[in-house]
Amino acid sequence: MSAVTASRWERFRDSYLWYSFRRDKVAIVSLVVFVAMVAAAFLAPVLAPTDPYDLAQIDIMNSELPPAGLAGSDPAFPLGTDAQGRDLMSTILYGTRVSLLIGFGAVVLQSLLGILFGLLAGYLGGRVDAILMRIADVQLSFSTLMVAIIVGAIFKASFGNLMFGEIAIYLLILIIGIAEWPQIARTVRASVLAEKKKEYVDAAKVMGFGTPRIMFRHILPNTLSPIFVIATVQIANAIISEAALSFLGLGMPETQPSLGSLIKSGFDYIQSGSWWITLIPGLVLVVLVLVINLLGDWLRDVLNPRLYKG
Amino acid sequence: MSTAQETLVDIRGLEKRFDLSGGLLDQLRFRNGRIERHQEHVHAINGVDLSVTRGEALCVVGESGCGKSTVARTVMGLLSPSAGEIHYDGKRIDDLDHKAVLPYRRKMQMIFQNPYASLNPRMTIRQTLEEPIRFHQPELSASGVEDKVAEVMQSVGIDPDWGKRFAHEFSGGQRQRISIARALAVDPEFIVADEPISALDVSIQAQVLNLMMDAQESRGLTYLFITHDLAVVEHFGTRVAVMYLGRVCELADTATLFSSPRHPYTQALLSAIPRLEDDRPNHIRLHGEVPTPVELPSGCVFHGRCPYANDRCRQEIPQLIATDGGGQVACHAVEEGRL
Amino acid sequence: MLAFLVQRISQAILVMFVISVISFTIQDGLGDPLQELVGMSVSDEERDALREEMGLNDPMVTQYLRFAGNALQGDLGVSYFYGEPTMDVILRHLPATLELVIAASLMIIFLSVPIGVYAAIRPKAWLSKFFMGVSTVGISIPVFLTAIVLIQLFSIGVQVTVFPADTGWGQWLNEFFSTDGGMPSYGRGDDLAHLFGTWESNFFSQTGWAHILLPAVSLASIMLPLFIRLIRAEMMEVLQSDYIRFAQAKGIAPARINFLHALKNTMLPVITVGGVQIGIMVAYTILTETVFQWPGVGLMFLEAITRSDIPLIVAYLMVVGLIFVITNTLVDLIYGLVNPTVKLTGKKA
Amino acid sequence: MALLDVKDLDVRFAVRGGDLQALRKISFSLDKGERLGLVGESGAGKSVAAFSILNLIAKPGYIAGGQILFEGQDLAAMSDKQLRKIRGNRIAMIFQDPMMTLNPVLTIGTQMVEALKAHRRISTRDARAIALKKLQMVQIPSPDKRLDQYPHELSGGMRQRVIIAIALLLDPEIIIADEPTTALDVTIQAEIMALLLELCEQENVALMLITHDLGVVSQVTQRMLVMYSGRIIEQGPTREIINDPQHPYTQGLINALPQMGEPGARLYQIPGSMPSLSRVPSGCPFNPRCPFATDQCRTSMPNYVHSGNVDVACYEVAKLIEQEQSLQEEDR
Repeated sequence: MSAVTASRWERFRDSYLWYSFRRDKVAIVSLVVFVAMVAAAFLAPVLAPTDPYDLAQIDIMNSELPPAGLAGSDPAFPLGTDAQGRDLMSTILYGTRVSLLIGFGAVVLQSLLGILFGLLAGYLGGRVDAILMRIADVQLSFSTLMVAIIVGAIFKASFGNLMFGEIAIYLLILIIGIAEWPQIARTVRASVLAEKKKEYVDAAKVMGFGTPRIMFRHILPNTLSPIFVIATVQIANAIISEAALSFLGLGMPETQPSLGSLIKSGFDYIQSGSWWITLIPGLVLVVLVLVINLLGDWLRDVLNPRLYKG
Repeated sequence: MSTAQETLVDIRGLEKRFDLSGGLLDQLRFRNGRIERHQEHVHAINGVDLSVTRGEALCVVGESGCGKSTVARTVMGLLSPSAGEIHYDGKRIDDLDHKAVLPYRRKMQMIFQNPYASLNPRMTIRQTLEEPIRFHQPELSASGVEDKVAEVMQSVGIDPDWGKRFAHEFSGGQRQRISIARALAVDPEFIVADEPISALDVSIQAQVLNLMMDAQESRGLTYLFITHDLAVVEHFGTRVAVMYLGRVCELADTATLFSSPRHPYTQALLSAIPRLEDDRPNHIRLHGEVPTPVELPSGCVFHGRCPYANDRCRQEIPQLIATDGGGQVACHAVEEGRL
Repeated sequence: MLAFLVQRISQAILVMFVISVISFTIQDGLGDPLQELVGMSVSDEERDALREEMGLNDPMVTQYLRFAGNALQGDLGVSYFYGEPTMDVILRHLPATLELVIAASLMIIFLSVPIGVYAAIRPKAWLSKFFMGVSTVGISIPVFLTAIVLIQLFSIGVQVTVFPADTGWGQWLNEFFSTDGGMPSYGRGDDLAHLFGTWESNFFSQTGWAHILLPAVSLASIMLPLFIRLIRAEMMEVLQSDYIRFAQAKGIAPARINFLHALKNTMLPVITVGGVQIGIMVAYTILTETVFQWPGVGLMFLEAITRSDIPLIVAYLMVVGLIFVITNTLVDLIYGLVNPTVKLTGKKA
Repeated sequence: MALLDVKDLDVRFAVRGGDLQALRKISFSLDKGERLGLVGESGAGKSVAAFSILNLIAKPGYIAGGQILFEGQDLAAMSDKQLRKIRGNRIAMIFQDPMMTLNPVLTIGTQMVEALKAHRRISTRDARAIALKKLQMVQIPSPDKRLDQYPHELSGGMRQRVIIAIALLLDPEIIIADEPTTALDVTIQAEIMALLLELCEQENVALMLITHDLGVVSQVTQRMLVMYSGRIIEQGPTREIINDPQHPYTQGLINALPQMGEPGARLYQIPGSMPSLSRVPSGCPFNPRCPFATDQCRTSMPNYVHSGNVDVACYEVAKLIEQEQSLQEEDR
């Protein structure tokens, strides 16, 4: 068994993926930054000076303190504090964790939906394809953001504010997953259509293999590179979507803030000069999304799949 | 034909249409002030009767769009016929369900045109070859499967030690060998080969043709060989069927067809082969283009390009008739003795 | 052409049907019209009588048909909050949104085509790399954050003091990086001119321009990078094609090859994708309008959500759906007219 | 002086891990009105050779050395602007796939007129008249209608006729045709080839025909060159090479044709396949597949020897010639 794994490792070491990664400084830096941010976010309980969820640690007297280096700053709060007196660095660490959780969760959900529906639509064709893709078309023409807003509004109205706040993480994963599955489904369908025409699929049919076996063992593995690329980009999109929903008040409550709800709560104080409450979480969000997008770009260039346009 | 020769595959009155017109809404046309429903079909095969004798290599030749690949794919069950029947060893197989057709999947196999697309790029060669054996012979032990894989790999001239490699690590010719090995892995008796060498370079074509002939000899295979290349047919085929726009226009022993072609289209096709011997092409020039199979011409499908066409050819569809050489030809001019 | 129209219209009807069903479900599931109309002070018997009278006990299908019938006549109910027909409320807010979308679209079109083409023709030039880098950063910034940054920079202003103020260069740098602010950051400005119908506009006055600039820039910022990347990718693919090489082999000048042979083929997919994206921009107006308090339908919609103004939410969905259907049809029509290989038969090319 | 004289042309592809040599010091010439065939399997470098003449090699390919003398001027050293005056005007090209060669969004007329206007000061009306004349020359039915049609309205055979008409528009001295009939059906192939041959003879245009089909070369060309792994391994009069090939590869190629074998018998086969550019062996590139390969073949590339009118790069052939000569001397 060790011989096999060794050869896998060798295969990876000699692969074009690894070769082009080593040569691409942007990709290396992006990955390092991304890994550092993920690590910091998930180690938030260890790294953060205070626990923003713990009301006992918050003193309202400390509200709206600027970051270190500016007049009136307090060395205990290197990035300053927000309007409730919470340490901004701690809230950002915890907020990044929430944003990442929702981003990954939503992408897992939409990938499951998108791969399943995309495979079915592409391989079976006919009526199944027509119905699934019509739904996807309508959803996409409304834009994923609009669908997420509508679904979010419906959820909020039917669960009530309090209930919504308690299970907001799961609901947001659900909302974004539902809103964005067509992106993945269309990509999967397009590559299934391309693969389906290839003769190895005919060969499998001629062998008498059943449809599920052909779909999952023969076609699915060959659509993985475009799925991989689009899923990476979709993590970035999901994080942005979450931030947008939170900014509109349809996302994470302020007691359990994500980067988006931090930006929103800070926005109310921007006119009074406390720019850091909104702009520092904003910067973190942009860096996070940017490195994911850069990694996605790099992957797309290397794997070079034909992605569905639009 | 003598009755001692056993018919293995029998294609009877085969027709295949592909619907082009899409949904009901696409079919609506505005014509002469009225809305009409207008349906369009590609008539890929229009009544083909062919029987493949056990042990022979029946070649089907024709230009693109003549329906030769559709015949191959329909025989293999990749497409279902619009009309007609396909019999294998005396039993009708085109209307069987997935389970009932399984035994025939072992007996009938297929080799494809494009060696770069016919192997699954995410599977190693060993996985590609093991899967059909395991599927069709679940009783075989792991070592039995391994032996079988090694045996077929050797028989097509691929070193069994290369089994761990992926398809992209092989050249086009090697991939086509592996593709043949996959077909042979389930011990078939009948193989449909759809343009198996036309994507290969000249020097590799000879290798693959030799391999197929060796396999035929050692395993007693029967071939249905689809190609556009008449030079290959002359070398490889026992009998030849020439197709044009979804119909068989001539069927004969290879030697007979090449020495005395009867149908005007066969004659033109033969004269179009660039030969090494001549300095000058002196081919028969056909005027015009192949009509689209969407709106078939009336009568003989070839009449628009045929120098011998008369009114009867434009109206009446010619049927295959026996010729002196033992072949069959569908041509009014031959029947009437004009040609 | 006929088939195309018939197909398009039937598709539009289908989409509108789906949207109306969703809207109806929302209305039925979320709002209790009785609660809103009469409050708590009415006895159960009276409630039931009212229920019967309003047809709320009818079968779902009947209720839906009534809803759809009213919708077809432009009657989408009365807003709880405004107390007037929802269509009137929407028509009052729509012009502001349309102006914003038009202004942003113009910016996108006039910037993305030259930049995208340049980046495709000279992929290695530093300016191309700069544009591509900026657009990658651009798609990574959420539209509301762009808006906030714009407000901070040009409305509130930034006083940079990090450089030593006692040296000449420090002062110069401080001033260089500081901004004055002063740009309006909310609303459309006063003194709207009346154009026609419910359309009141500030599109043609200086204050109007000052007010629309920041919202339009931030709305454009989300789509511009996408368009630049799309045009560049399409154009680079077209430049690889055989017919471009054949044009070169004919001795045609590079300018003609790039701007006639290549650009015309590039714009075909861009029209389809781009048209849909401009429709999608309507969704992003919700965010932009919220930040800038721009009195359009996006802001109105968000307020309706917070106020649980169900009829207004439903009406908004129906109207936006109609806008999407119309833009998509227009895009297909334009595509069919521009692309000679597409006959408008409704079939996909 | 030959019309076109290619000397020691080197073409490389810049890829990761260094350059690949696509063409290695190839030399050949083309006389006025002559028809020359370039034969080889895919990857032999014949299309690269065709495209490098007008410096139209796709990136990352580039001309790394050698000269391409056209009437004494070196095309390889010309600026793009100078080359543009030659392209389409003095030297025209015909591409392989007629379905991809014409711009789908421009009419046939536009694509013909622009070529004329790029090289001559001419009114659109006059340009259209010339275009129409050329369309008549390639025997397209109802040519006047074609000018306003788009490419997708024509069949593959018709499009290739249009492309030939475009190639002839400015009465060039040379037409380079890269597999002009490969994408077409057998009967259409024969027609297009016959048309091309007829027009080249009639207009006294030199033809450089790139093909993998030995039959076509033998019917159409007067001289031919055989390429393998970016080198010319044999060149000379077509008839002589076809009837009596010298290089073991050429012999194998001809003998492997089904029409050379006995029906039903095994064909002659060359073992192995042509190496990819990144794995060309040292010495003679054919040595791993050659039945006559010696240690010398594995270490150094043979020079050309003359066997009659044919130039061959092969040590075995050189040895045979030497033996023959010494035998003749002994006889004396």
